[in-house]
Amino acid sequence: MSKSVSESVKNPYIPNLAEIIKIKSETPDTSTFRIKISNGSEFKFQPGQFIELTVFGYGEAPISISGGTTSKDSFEITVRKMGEVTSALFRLQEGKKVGIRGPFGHGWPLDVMKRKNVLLIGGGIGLAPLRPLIQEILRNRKDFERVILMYGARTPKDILFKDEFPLWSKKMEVYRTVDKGEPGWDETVGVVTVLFDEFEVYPEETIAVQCGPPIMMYFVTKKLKELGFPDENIYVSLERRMECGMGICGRCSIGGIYVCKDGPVFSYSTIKGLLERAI
Amino acid sequence: MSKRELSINEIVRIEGHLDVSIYLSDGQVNRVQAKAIEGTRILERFLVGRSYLEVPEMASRMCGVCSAIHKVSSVQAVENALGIVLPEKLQKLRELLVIGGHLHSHVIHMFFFILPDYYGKDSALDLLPSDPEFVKKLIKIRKIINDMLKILGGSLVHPITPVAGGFAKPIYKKNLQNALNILKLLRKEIMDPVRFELAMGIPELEVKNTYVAVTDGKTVPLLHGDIRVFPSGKTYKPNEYQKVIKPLREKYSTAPHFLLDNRETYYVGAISRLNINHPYLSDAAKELCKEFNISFPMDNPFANNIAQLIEIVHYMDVAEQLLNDLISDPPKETRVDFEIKAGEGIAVTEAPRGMLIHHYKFNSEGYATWANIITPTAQNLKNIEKTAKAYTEALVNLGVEALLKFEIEKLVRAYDPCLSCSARFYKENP
Amino acid sequence: MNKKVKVGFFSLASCEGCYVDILNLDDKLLDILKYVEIVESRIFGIPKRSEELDVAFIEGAITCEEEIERAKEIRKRSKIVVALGDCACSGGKFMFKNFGFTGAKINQPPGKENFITEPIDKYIKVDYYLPGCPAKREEFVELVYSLLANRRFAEKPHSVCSECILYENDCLLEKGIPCLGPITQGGCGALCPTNGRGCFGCRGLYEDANIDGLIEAFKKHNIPIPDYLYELKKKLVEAAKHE
Amino acid sequence: MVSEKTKPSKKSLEVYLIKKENLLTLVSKLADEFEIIAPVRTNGSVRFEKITDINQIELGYIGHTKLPLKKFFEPPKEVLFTYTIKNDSVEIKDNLEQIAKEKRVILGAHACDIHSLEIMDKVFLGEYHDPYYAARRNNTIIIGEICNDTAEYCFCYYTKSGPNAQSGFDLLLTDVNDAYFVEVGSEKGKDLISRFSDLFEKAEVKYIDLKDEKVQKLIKKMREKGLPEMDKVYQDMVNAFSKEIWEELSKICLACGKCNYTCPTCYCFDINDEIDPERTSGSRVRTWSSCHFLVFTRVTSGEVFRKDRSSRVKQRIYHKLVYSVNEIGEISCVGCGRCIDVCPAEIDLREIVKKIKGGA
Ligand SMILES: Cc1cc2nc3c(=O)[nH]c(=O)nc-3n(C[C@H](O)[C@H](O)[C@H](O)COP(=O)(O)OP(=O)(O)OC[C@H]3O[C@@H](n4cnc5c(N)ncnc54)[C@H](O)[C@@H]3O)c2cc1C
Ligand code: SF4
Ligand code: SF4
Ligand code: SF4
Repeated sequence: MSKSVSESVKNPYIPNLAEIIKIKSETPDTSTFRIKISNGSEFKFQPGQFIELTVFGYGEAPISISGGTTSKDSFEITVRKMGEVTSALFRLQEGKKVGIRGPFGHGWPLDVMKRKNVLLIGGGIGLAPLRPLIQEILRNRKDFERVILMYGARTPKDILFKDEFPLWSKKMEVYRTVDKGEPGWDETVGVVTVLFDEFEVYPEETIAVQCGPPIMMYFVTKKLKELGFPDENIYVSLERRMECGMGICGRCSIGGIYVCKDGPVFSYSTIKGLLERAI
Repeated sequence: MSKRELSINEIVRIEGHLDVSIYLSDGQVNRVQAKAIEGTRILERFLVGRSYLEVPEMASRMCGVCSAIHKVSSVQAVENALGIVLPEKLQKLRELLVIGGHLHSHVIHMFFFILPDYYGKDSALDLLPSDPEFVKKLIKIRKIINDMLKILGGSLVHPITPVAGGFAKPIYKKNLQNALNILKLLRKEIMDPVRFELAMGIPELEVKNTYVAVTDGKTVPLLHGDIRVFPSGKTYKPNEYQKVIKPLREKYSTAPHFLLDNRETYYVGAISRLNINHPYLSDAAKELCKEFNISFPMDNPFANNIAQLIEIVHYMDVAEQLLNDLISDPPKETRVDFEIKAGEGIAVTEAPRGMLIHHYKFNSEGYATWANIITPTAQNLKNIEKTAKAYTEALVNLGVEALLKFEIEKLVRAYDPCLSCSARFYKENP
Repeated sequence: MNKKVKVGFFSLASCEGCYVDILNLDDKLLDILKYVEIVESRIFGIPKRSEELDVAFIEGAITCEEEIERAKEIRKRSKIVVALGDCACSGGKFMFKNFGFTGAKINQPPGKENFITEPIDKYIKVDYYLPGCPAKREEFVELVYSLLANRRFAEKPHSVCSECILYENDCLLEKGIPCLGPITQGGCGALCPTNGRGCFGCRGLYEDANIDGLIEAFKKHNIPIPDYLYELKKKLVEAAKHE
Repeated sequence: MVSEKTKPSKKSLEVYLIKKENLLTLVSKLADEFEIIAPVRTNGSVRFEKITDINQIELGYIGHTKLPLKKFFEPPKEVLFTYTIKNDSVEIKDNLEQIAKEKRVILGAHACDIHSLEIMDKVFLGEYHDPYYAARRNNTIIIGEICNDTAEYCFCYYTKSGPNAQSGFDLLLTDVNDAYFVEVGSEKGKDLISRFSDLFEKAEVKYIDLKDEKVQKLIKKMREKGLPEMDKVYQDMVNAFSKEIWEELSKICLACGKCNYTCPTCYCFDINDEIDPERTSGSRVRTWSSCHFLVFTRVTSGEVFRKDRSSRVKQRIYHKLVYSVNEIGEISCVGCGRCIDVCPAEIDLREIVKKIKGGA
């Protein structure tokens, strides 16, 4: 695990100053922010990890890193405007300072996926933590077998990373669906699980990774099990309330594990064995 | 024939909503009506069916300015009903709390509600630009009193500590010592503003009034005593109040009005307390009267304000005496035991604005079956009408009718009316 | 902040204790006045001006037609309406106000047999609630500052008990004193229990209020169960059905 | 983990005696240098407070204080750092510097409370170091005291955290009539003894026996309660996860959170920013939270992960007796009985475990 940022300042609660260097609007309520650590120190992370983002004057929120694996000192986050901190972030312009703690947690199991089929399933903003994984896979495309992306959004307008899909479609299979279609949308309409009808998978040779709202992950996992996926081949990225990111504040505990430091990416075999239901 | 009605709507800087209508024809003042327009909260109705524990809590909500006296009077009426007798020291603590409330209320009224009148300003806050130091001093005074209330009552508005049988929480010697220190600080700060306002004087207006206050022939009592009428000198026991104080419903008002013996308007408040009990003022208060040539009885309705200023000094002296007594021999108990039984209790007390009556009946399980509360302002409404009429006539005679609205507001304010507690009847649609 | 925020203070049927308590802010009030201009308030001596307002603080419950009209009028010209105090938030006299008048028959005002006091949000939209009897002055400051700073006004999603324990108070229930702390929303700093008197629920229901549980707890401590707890329960069950 | 209640080996341990009046002298000398935190009786109950007068100290109190020692290590509300926003830059001032300056002595900590700090250490000084907690731990000298008697709610014997303290203290006192028998638990403790050596005397062996007798008496008294050993109920608890009992408890639990706040090993917190109205300066504050509150697991979308009260009732108890074993290798109940004492619904952890053991 990389702890470069938290190590560079001794106190892990103190955010590192960073600058918003680019803002790109993705959907009416979601934008991607490119962020650069101010003191020029290196920022290394693994796809699937997250940071704690401070908007000064408002507070902190956990946000997944959504891109930038190749850059040494900057990275991207894709944020949906929801509450206090995220709304305040949307009021900031390029050049403004934010605070960064992290990266925290464990990312996607890249090693496990190598030489296997990869099935990526994202719902809504849940595509954000999958994006660095997609970028990584595409950069080393030959290390992986068949790669499939299933993505569901509320409406066509809510689809993230619209201009990246053409490129992605060239290098992997992409299936998209929306809850509510509109004129001009000729792809699928319905919840993510309907996309399972579009192709055939080979559960034993496929690693399925997913991130989305709890209800989506519940049904997707159910479907994967029906299709015969072994528990170890299913990975999920969980969302929980979190304050510290370091397994101290206790908020993200599920039956004895911490989403922040033990996750957010978990093998289904791990969370399945927990006393508490994780998804 | 020129008939007209002059109405003054929503008099500001008083507690609650009050309109005054003056009906004039041909230079004659026909009638003055003080109309409480407070939406009704019919508190007595809420009290019925409530346990003896809750009654004082709700009664306290009669008024946010003088919640201390409402709370204590209510508790006292409950105690009377349940046959609880408080040990002397707890009684003294109660008195201290009530004095805190009176100081708090008098300070708001005299310095925040009355003072702007004499500066020709809308609000005490408007004095901020011209005299920030003075405003800051006033605020400091309030802060000091607030600290005292907090020690004794637990909170500033709606004190928490008084409960049937004594106090909900022990008040320790160190708390009392703190209160004494605070009081000394207060004395240092408050004398200047008091003198300042006494020196400003009041408008000239002589109206003979009947004054009613609680008396015990020894002190200027707040919590215990008989009902005395001045100048007649008639005295009634608390449980005789219904014989003399008679309610009157006026269609134009949501508050009940009151008359003495069904015929006479009367004045309650600081002016009545002092007109009746002035021999028992503290030395310092008497000194102050001498300094400003104040003699009793005072027959100017505006003189209620003078009486309030004198009282501020008097109460500080009484409080100091009480605190010294209590510090040298602090109360040992917090609350006395009692049994719940059926009963009827009356408390006739002095609120900052005048005589206050709480009267309840409880069933054998301690639930209220009947309640009656008579507030000072309600008793004063008829007298407000009477004196406002006299003042209007005087102003009309002087030919300064233009000032009428401003001056009548000033007169009403001199009574320190508190409408939220007096208006408790449902407003009937005409 | 260059332009001052225009606020008005209004009261409907109330004891005005909430305003008195705001006056009790003393010097903190002067700090607030750096950012805030009071353009209408009877108690501050600022007469009716019928201006447009940024924030209207309304104290008091609604008890008659005029007050409904008044509330609507204020709403119309105010960007933000704040219900100040328990009367405005819930209709007043604490959470049990509209419930079970036990014991003797109640004197009903003529022609209005089912007279009831109403919270202002029954008639107008309310943006923020400052519960409590009186509303807590510190919370008033908190709200004003959150509005100024474009922040969300923090909810207080915890019980009074959880604040009571911070003062290391002995629980009043153990002494047989009824206390609504367990079902009441915190934020008051457990003021009443800390002063030795049971909580009366002036801040409204805690979001996970367990009325049945409280009834059981009262029973365990030999505390007579006030009727309003049963009434309250009925109301909640009904409200849940409507959802 | 403390496993066995062994008495101190007579030879290896450094033991002293301090006369009662000398202890007061020691405390007043320490007060020049340290903040003294000690049990004080207020309004009838005992609480740990910073003392201003040594006569306030109430050693030998029975049972527990309402709030445990955690309030001095993880305060109910604390500012982590403050910041000022100037034009485009932000300046952060860590409050740690301030905290690092404090020097404190805690006097009169009972065995359960001492052990609770050792448990908290595993959380706050585990994989990630919490510097605020660490600074306070470093700054604080713990002088413990063996209980004179056990109270109604005590069950430290069954959690292996008392009545004797094995470690976690700097000095440990045992009241032996006119003096305290003193055991040294750390370098810091040793230091104290040598600095104030004139106040201490070497303890004769008989005092070791006196202490041991005292502890044995306490153990005997506690054993009469006949409870299950809490560190051995893991599997029973695991098996009981979907039992009816939780549903029943959720009917009476008021979700008030008192049990969390009063527990010496409940550490969960919230972090929020407070700022001035002009948005130029702010502070990051951490406050206690409780797993009984819905907000504990509520995320912005509105989802609450432990919506049923029964899942929250379970969370606290499972954290103490099950999850904690997974996380830090031991149960995190120290048997102080606080949660039982303060619960308005009279929910009793001991009874729950007993019922589960009995097959409920
Ligand atoms: C591991 C992880 C990764 C995430 N990645 C992303 C992402 O890439 N893009 C994105 O838009 N959102 C992401 N979220 C969700 C995001 O954290 C919440 O939307 C955000 O906290 C809302 O903060 P707010 O201040 O705007 O909302 P408010 O409702 O105002 O939240 C106030 C506080 O509550 C806490 N809080 C609220 N919701 C959550 C939550 N879901 N998780 C943790 N704490 C919470 C935060 O501490 C926040 O400061 C992620 C959440 C987690 C746990
Ligand atoms: S006194 Fe009331 S608020 Fe305090 S803990 Fe007991 S029930 Fe809760
Ligand atoms: S103290 Fe008791 S009632 Fe309150 S949350 Fe804990 S278990 Fe439930
Ligand atoms: S769970 Fe209860 S008994 Fe155990 S340590 Fe916490 S408060 Fe004490």
